[in-house]
Amino acid sequence: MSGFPWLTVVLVLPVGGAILLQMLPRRASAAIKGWTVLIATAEAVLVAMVVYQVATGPAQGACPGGPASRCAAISLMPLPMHLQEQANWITSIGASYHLGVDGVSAWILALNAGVFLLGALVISRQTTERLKLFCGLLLITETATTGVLLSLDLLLFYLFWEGMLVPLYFLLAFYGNENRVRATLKFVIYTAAGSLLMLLAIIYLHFATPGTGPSGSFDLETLLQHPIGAQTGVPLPFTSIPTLTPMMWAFLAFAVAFAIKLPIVPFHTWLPDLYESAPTPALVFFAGVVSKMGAYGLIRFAITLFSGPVHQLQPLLVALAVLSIIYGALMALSERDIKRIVAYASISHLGFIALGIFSLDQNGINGAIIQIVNHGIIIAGLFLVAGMIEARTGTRDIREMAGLEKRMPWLYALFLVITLGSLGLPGTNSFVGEVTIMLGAFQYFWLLAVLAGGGVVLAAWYMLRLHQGLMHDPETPRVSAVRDIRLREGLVLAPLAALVIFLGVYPHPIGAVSSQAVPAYVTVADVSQAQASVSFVPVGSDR
Amino acid sequence: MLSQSMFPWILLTAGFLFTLGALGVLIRRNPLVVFMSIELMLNAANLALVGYSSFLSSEEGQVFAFMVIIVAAAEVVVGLALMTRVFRIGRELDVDDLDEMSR
Amino acid sequence: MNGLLAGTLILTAIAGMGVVFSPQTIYSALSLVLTVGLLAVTFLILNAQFLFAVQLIVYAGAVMVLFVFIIALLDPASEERPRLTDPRFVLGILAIAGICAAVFVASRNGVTYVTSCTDQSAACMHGALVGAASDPYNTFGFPAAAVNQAGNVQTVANQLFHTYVLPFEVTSLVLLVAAIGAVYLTRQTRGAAPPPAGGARPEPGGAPQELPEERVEEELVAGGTR
Amino acid sequence: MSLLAGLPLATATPGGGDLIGLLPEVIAAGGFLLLMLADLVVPPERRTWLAAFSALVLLGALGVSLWGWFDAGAAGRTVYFGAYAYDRLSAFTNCVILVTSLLSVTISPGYLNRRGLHFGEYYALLMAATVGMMLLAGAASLMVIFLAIELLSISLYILSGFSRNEERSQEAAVKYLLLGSFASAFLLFGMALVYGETGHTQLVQIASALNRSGPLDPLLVGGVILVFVGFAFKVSAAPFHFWTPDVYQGAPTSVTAFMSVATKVAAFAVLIRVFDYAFAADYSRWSPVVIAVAIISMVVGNLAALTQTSVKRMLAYSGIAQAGYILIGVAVGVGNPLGVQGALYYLAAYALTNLGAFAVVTVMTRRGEDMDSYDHLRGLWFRRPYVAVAMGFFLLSLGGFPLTAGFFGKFLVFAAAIEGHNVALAMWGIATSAVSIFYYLRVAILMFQRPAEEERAYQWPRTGLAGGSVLLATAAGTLILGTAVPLVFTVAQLAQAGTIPGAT
Amino acid sequence: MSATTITVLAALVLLFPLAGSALCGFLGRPLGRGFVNWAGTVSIGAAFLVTLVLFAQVLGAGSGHQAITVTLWNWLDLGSGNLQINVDVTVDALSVLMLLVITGVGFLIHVYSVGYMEHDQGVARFFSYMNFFIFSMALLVLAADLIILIIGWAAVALSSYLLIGFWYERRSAVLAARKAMITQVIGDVALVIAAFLLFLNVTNVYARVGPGVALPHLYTLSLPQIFANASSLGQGTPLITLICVLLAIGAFAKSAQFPLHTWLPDAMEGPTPVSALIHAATMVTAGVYLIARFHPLFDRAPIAAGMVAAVGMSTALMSGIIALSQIDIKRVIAYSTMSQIGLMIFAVGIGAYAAGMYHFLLHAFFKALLFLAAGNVIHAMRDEQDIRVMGGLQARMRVTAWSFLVGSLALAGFLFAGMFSKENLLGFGVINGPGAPALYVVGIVINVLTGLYAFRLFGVVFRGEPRSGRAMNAAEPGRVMTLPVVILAGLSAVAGWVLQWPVKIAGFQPIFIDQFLAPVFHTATSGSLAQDPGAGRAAIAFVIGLFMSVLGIGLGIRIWIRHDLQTAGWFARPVLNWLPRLSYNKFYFDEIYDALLVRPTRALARTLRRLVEPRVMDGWIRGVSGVATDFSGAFRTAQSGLIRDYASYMVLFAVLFTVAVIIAAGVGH
Repeated sequence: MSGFPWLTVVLVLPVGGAILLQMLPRRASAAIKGWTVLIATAEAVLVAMVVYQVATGPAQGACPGGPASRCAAISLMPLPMHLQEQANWITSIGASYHLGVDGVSAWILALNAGVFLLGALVISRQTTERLKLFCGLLLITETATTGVLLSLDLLLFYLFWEGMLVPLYFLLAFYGNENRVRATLKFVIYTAAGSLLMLLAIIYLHFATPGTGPSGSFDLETLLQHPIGAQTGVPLPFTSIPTLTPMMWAFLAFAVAFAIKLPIVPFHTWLPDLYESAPTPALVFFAGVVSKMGAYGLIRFAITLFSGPVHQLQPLLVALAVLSIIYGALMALSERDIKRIVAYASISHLGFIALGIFSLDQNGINGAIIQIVNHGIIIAGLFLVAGMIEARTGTRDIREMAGLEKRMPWLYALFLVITLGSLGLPGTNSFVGEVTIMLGAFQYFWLLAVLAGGGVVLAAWYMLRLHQGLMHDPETPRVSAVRDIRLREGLVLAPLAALVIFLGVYPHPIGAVSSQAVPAYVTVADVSQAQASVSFVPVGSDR
Repeated sequence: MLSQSMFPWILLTAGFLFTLGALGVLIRRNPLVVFMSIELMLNAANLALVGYSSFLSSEEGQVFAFMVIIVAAAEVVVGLALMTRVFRIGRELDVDDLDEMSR
Repeated sequence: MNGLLAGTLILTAIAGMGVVFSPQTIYSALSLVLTVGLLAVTFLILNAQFLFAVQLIVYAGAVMVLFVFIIALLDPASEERPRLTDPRFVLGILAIAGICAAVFVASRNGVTYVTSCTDQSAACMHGALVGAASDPYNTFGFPAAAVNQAGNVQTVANQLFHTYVLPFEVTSLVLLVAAIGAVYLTRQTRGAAPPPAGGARPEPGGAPQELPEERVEEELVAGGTR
Repeated sequence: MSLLAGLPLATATPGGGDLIGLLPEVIAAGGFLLLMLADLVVPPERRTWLAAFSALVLLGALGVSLWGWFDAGAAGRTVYFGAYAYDRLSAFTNCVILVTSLLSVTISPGYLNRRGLHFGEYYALLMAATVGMMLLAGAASLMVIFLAIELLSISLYILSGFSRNEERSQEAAVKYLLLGSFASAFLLFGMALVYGETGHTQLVQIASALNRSGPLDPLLVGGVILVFVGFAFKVSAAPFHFWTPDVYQGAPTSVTAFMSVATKVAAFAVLIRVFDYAFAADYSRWSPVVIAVAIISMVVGNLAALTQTSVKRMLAYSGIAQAGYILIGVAVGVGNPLGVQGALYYLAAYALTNLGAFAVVTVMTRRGEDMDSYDHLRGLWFRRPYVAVAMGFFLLSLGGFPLTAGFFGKFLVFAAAIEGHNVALAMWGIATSAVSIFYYLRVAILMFQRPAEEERAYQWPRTGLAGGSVLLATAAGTLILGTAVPLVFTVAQLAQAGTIPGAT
Repeated sequence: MSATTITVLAALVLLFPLAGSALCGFLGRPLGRGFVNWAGTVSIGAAFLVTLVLFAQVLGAGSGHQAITVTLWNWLDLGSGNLQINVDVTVDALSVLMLLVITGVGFLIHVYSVGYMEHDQGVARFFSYMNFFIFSMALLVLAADLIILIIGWAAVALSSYLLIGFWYERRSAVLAARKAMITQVIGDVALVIAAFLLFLNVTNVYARVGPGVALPHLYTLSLPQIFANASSLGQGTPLITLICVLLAIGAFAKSAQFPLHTWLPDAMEGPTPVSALIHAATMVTAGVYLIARFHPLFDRAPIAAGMVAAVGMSTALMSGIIALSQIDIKRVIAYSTMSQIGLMIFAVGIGAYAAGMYHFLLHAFFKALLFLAAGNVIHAMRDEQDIRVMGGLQARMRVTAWSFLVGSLALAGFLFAGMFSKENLLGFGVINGPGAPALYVVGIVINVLTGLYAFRLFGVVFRGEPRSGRAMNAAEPGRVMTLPVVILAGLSAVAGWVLQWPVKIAGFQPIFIDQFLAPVFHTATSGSLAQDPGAGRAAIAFVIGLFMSVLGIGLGIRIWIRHDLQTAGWFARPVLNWLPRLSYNKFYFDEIYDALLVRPTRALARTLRRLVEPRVMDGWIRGVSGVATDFSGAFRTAQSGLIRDYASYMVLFAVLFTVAVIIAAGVGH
């Protein structure tokens, strides 16, 4: 599988499909949808091959920026990349077209392809009016998210990262309910503001990194191999954080960008509004993939490039993650709108992912990767269910619905599995991720990990409140004429439910791939933290 | 022969006339007077140019001043043409009336 | 000479104030004529005979006449005195004070550059010929050799047609444009181009206004209308 | 002549080499003269021929400029005794100006016909303004700068008031004229001071004089600042921007499109030449002012645009903000090639994008009036999907989204600011960019919302071949500048690489 | 007893119920009731048969048999030093004993359910859930890795949740299910945290082997590994105490022990077979199993073990008191279950593991019997559970009544099952456990209470006159429902006697169970198993216990069968009159939890939604945009349209800049 630019094919296939899609007549909705599904399927197959390659093949390009001895000299474990591709782009400023995939991104890539395929499958008549546009935007978004996952060049990454907003913006602004404009604007401005800060930090890294040649470099691996030395900064009062160095600011910029996308709590308010107003097919891949990009970015860029600052700020970051868990859970407990409940539940779950990442522990990061995949599956399922229920009852207010189980036994069963997955019941896929994450966090911040455990209890509460509120109790007038899901809908939901269970019983495939790469990330973090020679005051750990 | 100690006074006068013209633009509402004030400013600049030219024994300032005079004349032509258009006979001559577009 | 210059400058300043503060437009115009004339005198004192002439001919002779003509045409009413409390007035006075103080202080303390040639390039040599006095504080006026032999007018004219021929030509374009503009703006509507819809702005969503020349235009518009 | 033969007078006479350097301007100026004459003979209903002729002339000038890029070479030279720089910087800006001018000419006939303004003077004046801009971009002497500015300004004064019977247009013209002359006076006084304190009007000599300078000269820096004020007015940087929204709104849209873009390109070219090269030695004196103006522009432009309801006004404020971003590049451009490169790239990007956006407004124009209110844009997608997509694309580019030209413009100037160790400046840019996304996207969304019933019933004019091709060209340019970055960036690097020809 | 055989058999035990569950769930509706009945019961029967084979295997291995642990598949492997989990199952005496009860009693109850659910529409769902429960429970007891155990643990909770809320149109059932689930999740979290502590500390033992030494794959949460290295946790250290407390919290949640007990009475909302199987015989005893399974740790943590014992005993006492005044037939039995499990917990807390498991075994028989009999009553009363409207049912439902009587006697500890296991258990309490005799004294008081409530229930339900039309018309249900009851009654009656044979004359100790479980509880432990109280003490304790049971039974008969009001009047006296109120209101635990946990959480959530989210989280964005809009307005105001204003701004800034720079230059100069 070497030699041929597979990753480029993976990257351009969807957008190519979108372009060809424009040649189909507007009225041929079946053909349009079929073509979209075909492209998404082809993409999924390609990605499956890539994942297989990562799982089985040897990592290549031990030290692409220089001789292998250089990596050894700074005792740096290179990121174990597969299928790397590199080509010149803007040579004069050191930006290149550099793609690669490793254990961290492989399964997220698979999730990406799968969720977009799902999104393509669930496009229904409700969007037929502008089906071609919808499908085109969907495929373009897929290229953008794929690009985010594949880029190893910071500028290229940023291009996809920010470019992702554009198709999403139109997708969300064209379709969806009456509040969509406000919600979408909020989302885009929020995320764009964060991203712009990150752009600044990227530029800063470019210029601040020594020894990367006359034109500097935006290449992740090159930057990693040329760590920035110790810096002086302003002491931060009342904390154990020694200094606010330029690198600290740069890290904060990255962290804020990713935290907004993820989202972590003080930056989350765009999410419920958006999820509430977005159309279901878009929501499937939006919630399933796009918000995971923040988590992915944190792993790939923030903790590797900024290991010094990230270690210094670790207590704060972990605390924020736990705050997200608890806050999201409590909000989910008090909301009444299905989609808002799911949105806040999502915030809570994403808090777990953040917790795993910021634990800076192999278990935690592995868990975060596993959880990214799992949560993508679950949240897509939850929103599909929410969409099906809304389409049938015409409301999203849980107070107006009850006793659906009698009318929709099949939906009930599938929804049940997904709900259980969402509340992290052992034996479902979420449990794998959550327990691994909490183990990672527990070693350093036992109290916060225990609080996160409280979040699990609250998750049981609000998810059961949602599930039972909809499915159980004497039925209300609104649901008396409701029909069960059709076979087609069931065939979309069932694989998700099956995955919830399968990955809960046999998570090994994900763990085996992610654990290939994660040690390198943690080593990178440790090594460059040591090189930054900043004293690390462990907080919250008495071990 | 002029004493070199006179030179600051030339500049000072130029500066005074210049800011005086600016003041005229600020406080006068008649567009014609505003325009005249601008001419005053241009003349002030010319004074500075010629003063420098003479002071430095360099003819460039004078050439420059010559160009300025021509340009000022051209500006006046266009400006007055516009004003006859805008402030047609009977309309009050007041620049403050020109505020249809704002905010 | 110094006294003459000082007197002229003071008179110029006073005349300039007349431009700004006269309530009647025509007085302003006359004050401007006076200012321009006094400036011409100043130019003469400063050995700029050519500019003296141009200033009188172009400004006093042409521009100001134009002004007066327009004043007569439009017959503006006298303006009420600007109030001293007007923030603009205050700002203007402060600007005068600030700029004058800055200029005065700076020009007394400032250092003026000695422009001596360091290479033999044409531009530099040219500069050295006429511009470079070893001590500019020494005298006002042109280098004795040039002025004595050719006079100011010749010197300036020579420069205009040689070194500064490009700017000089550009001025011709400026004047041409001004002429076109003045003609276009002042002439009455001509030819087939119709006036727009009376300056009225129909409400959005209103019916399209039917105009007589519509058909003609439709043919004109590239790609057609509608 | 014999009388003068023995005199120590200048005998330098311009030759063919000088003319070659000025060839594009000469062609355009010739076109200007011919157009005036042609207007007399071309029948009124055939005035589109004038447009075609103008386009032809502009194309010719463009070709010569392109040739000049290679002919001038990396070093370049000055022609007409230091009055005009024949180098790659001027060739680059000339090309950008000519392209925008060409596109403006292309959209004009359709627009002018609908507005009932199709007169021959329009093309003549446009051509004169183009000449002024090209001269300004290449000017290497204070005198030429002043004259070029006046040439383009006077042309634009008239063009702003080209709709003679429309009050708004006339009002715009008067405002532009009075404020423009006012600003010219500042510029002139500043030039007088600079001339006086350095003894020269040629930029080359000013630069060498400044390099030689010993102690500081307060009058000189005062003059420098006044010159900057004059330029800031032309590029409509806040707080010297107040004329911009009113004039942009009142002027006929095709004129607005032209002047919002081409003037800015020319003025920024001269700003770069004067400040980043000629006044480089005094960098520490003027840079605080430029930085302050850049920040004020970004803040005022973006915040004021938030609450606009007219596309033209919004684009005007957006233009003010964009001027602020480009000023970042200028402010840090001394000794930092990326600053000037970024500014040049940004200019090219801005030129195409903004022209495209205004072109959309022109093709939306219906009989006798501009349709520039947000309400008019509502539902554009349903009437004219391609126009709406193009407009959306331009707005994204203005907002600086990746894969559009605007992104790399912003990226490069921010990068320059950071390389110039001025992170705070970049931070201002970032913060205001985030704000700007709001109003750009708000407009973008409006186009895709369903229009009110009566709006839908209205018959909207078709885009037409000319309008369509302009939209296509600008959109394609925006895309190319956003993706094939090395292409233009290399050009910008080469353009930046030469300083003022002849300077030490 | 080869590993392959064990793998296959264990897998079969797991697979049969799982297959049954899937068949009923997916095909039950299309294929109908008959299919469901067969598939649902046969699968469990098959599992029971396989279990018997396993039992024979373990039995055949003799007293020295070792636990056999086999790996089914690799669950997660994050690399050396990180989480590495295998799906391991272990077969030893303890798990087989549990499996026997689970599948055996489970099979009987499934058979019973065929009759009990014959009129219910959701029978397919019911059998699917029930089979799934058997699967989960089997997984729980077979698991040899803590994480897998937790999975089984949670799967049990899930099936319990599903079955409690089986009649989902009943609001009370829905709420009860939710409450049960949330309580279980609390227990899960405690277990998970315990697992973390074990992982970190047991791993470190290995990690200290030295740097650079290649470690083999360490599945550090594997139970055999944990137990083998339990000594690394120390003896009585805070760490091991904490771990054991956390494990105990998990056990308490599952076994409905104070303070996590409130879900169990509410769980009676489920169908009665569910109560019999899950909330009496098997699931709720999982806590006992857990502590018994982790005895190598509890042995090293005397403080934690003592806490367990104290909690068990106090729960037993409390629920015994509550059982006295409840009016719902199933709730009474539920509280009695809590009480009995409290005793088991007490037993494992003091280290008398075999005694605890013995009581578990016998309790499974008679408690299932009581529930099924109660189910018959409810069935006959047409879903009426209020004992106040029953009465006189003995005449109408003879088999049920006699069976119920056997169950009551077994429960009270006279003649039948309870007599052996309970008194044996209490006998250990004489010298073991915290403040040794004190808890024993409580235990004998509980004996009295047990007799009281057991015969209160029997008297009120079966004796006297019918107090309603339904009671009047009640009739014995069909054979499919009575047969399991009778079998269980037989088991309750004889099991004690059989297992006690041959009787250790002086000690009344269950030789068979002791010997059978000995390899589990006596291998590789160096800690403090309960000391044998010795023959003399055991005999005395037995006699006292028996006396107290008889006392309780006698009092019960006096008050509720003979209606001796004088005896009942004791509770009206001032010294004791708080007791009935407290008892009737279940010690106000629901109210307290509501006030302390539920309401504050809800209020907090509401506050977040109403105040924090809009004002704080969204507030700062709104603030920023508000400021931006204000500035925008200010700039628009400045844009007045007046030329003179514009010029003013230009002059202002031009002069400002110029003068400032000149001054700066001058200063610099």
